[in-house]
Amino acid sequence: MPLAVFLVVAAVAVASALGLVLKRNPIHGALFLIVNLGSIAVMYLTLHAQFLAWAQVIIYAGAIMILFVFAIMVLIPGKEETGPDPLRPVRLIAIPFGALLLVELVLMLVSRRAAPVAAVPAPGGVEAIGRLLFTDYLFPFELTSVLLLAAMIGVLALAKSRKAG
Amino acid sequence: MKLVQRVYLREVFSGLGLTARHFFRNMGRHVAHALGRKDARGAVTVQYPEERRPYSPRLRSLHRLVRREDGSPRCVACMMCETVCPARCIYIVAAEHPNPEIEKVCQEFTIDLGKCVFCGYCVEACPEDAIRMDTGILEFSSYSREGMIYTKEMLLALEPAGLDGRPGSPIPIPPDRTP
Amino acid sequence: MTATLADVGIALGRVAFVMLFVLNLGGLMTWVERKQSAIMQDRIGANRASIFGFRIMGLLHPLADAIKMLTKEEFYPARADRVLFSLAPFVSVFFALVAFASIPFGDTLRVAGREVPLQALTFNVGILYVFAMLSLGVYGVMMAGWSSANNYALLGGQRAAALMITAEVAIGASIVGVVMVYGSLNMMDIVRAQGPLLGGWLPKWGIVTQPLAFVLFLTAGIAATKRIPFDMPEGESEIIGYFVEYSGMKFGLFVMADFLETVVISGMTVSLFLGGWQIPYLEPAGFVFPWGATVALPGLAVSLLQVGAFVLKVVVMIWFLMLIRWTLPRFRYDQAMRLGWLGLFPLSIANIVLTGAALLLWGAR
Amino acid sequence: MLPGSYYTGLSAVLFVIGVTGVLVRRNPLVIFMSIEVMLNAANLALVGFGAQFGTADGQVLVFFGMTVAAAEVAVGLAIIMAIFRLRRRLSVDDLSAMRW
Repeated sequence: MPLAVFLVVAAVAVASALGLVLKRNPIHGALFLIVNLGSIAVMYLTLHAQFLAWAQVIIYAGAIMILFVFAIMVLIPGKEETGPDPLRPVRLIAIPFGALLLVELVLMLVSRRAAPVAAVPAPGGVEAIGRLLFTDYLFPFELTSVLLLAAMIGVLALAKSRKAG
Repeated sequence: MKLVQRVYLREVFSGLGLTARHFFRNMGRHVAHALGRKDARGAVTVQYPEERRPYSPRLRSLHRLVRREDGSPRCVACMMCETVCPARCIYIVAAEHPNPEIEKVCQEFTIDLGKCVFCGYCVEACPEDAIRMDTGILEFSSYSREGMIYTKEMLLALEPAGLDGRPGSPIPIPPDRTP
Repeated sequence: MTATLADVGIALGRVAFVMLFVLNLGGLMTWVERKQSAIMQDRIGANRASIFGFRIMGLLHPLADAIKMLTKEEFYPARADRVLFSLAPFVSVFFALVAFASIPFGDTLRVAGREVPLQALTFNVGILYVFAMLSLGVYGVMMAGWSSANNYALLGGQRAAALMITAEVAIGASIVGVVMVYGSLNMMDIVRAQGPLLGGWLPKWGIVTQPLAFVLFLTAGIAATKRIPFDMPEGESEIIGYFVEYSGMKFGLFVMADFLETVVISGMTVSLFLGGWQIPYLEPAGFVFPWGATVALPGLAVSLLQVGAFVLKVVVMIWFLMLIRWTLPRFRYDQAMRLGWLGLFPLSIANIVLTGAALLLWGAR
Repeated sequence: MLPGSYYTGLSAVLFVIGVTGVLVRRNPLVIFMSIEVMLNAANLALVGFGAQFGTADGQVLVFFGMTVAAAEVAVGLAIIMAIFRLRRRLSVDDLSAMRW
């Protein structure tokens, strides 16, 4: 049963990621990406990381992807990629290299013996994460807040400079 | 703006208070009405087909042709109304009147209400007081243009409205509107 | 995992209750909206639809509307993205429907040695679930706006996206205070923690412990439902909004989704701030009044009372939301953005800080 | 629960798809979204490892990853918007010059 769930969700995840890469229309790509993010949230659920799963949906699907779709709606691109591509041969090299990377990663995974599953499932509750966040990872946590602040100021600066110019 | 105005919350609450007051007052009246107090009205609107406002006596409604004592139309086919009609919706065919005192009579008197603009000029123009717009009938409609054409016989059959503006005769229903 | 037939039945029953509750309330709201607005405005409201002359206060109008919408022509604009165009209303309705699943409508029911949580889905992080589903609903709106191949629809979609982010940030930040006070993300635990009475008479509901958060949450919640005063995505008088090109039942589904979201928001408000299914003085064994009187009740009766209380509170909340909807004028787009980012958001952050300080001071929990 | 290598395998596949997307596509928005796929693949691997070892550390790292992603998207989209306003086109091939 867990295997079947995994396989189905994994298939959805891979298919939607491929859809993002292959579809010309960026809005279709964005919607495929949402499906992909959702399937990864389901993966978190199967790993008993409940908090993370819903945080994934709220942050990624609820905020980040809305920003993306909003940006696509404002910019309305889509014509750019329909024309002839002068760099097409160069771009297509990416595919064999991608395949190579995949083989490499799979080899690396196979060469290591599959680690046994831990006897105790990882705690997925808010409490466990919160405790770690405010003890072992306090410094990175504070750094993240600085990062967010910096990002905020950066975005404001980017948005403002247009108006002045 | 002052801070109180900018916060806007006070105005929100006063607005909510007003609408809530109306809600509860009207709700109480509706309940009282349902419980048998028929004079309690929760609404100021008129429930049109069942209830009607009394019409003004000056209301211009469906035309009628005024009759003489013997029932024949007063119309002498002088064509004044047909001439004055801005919409040109009146069609009269004149004929000799048997009485030599009277010059003519209308053989046909047709009004195409699909064209009529209800200006009332025909009533003003008529020297014989033969056409009036005092039937109080407003609900005439049809699924076809032919249904909007009212003939002399239909117009003669109409009665003036009562004192309260109620129609004195039934609405002439064109044949294509039978339910 | 030995699921007996009874377990499956109970699970189905819980889901069915929530589904029917939300759907019926959402359907009834089309009627409530007409009637309540009419009564508020000294009118009678829709009362013409009849079967064999029975009008029953216009209650047949939702039915008539449904029949009308189902028999209307399905229209697709030229150049529309057909797949997204058909998918959009279903996305909208789906997420609005499932969002109610983790809102508890009664305490755990103990019958015949079983413990039945009166909640469709018992998530440990239920608040996050409702919140996530609520935020996903906007994709239906954005898909509709994009796929209609209409500039006004696109504008509506953009506005919906901007409004949703604004509302969501404020909702999330205002919930944090409640979570801090009651110390859980589980909706059931939060409602349970609202049971005790402060000083023997004041129920420890969220509205008492977190009054600021209540106002902020309600404002942001109304914004999340895209209804007046935050209906810029629709804005009948300026842009017709994201569903300009829709007709028939697809259009009806968008309206339905709005109503369902209103039900969800009122359910959430009731659970977080108005004590959910709690009735003052009602304990699992029956009423226990502070002056010593007790009324013993069987478990089933207590549960029924609780469900009744929950339904009543939700209905009152919906009434209140309707009152707001029919009282306030629409915000301009920039006004709504300003309210969200410069009003609600900083205030909810301040609320978090204040709550933290208060918890530290009084060492609650 | 399934062995963690299942999750890392899926994560590897997704990561490669993301890399290919970044390299093949011309629209900066789509490239950006492919980067999101890569980030998520890494996150999934982290949670998978965390499950293998029975700790929540992986989840905490993912939490940081999400925060970084949010910041990155905000800045990145602002940059794309600025570029679009300047050039009225959206193709990374136009952006080969480091300054103009």
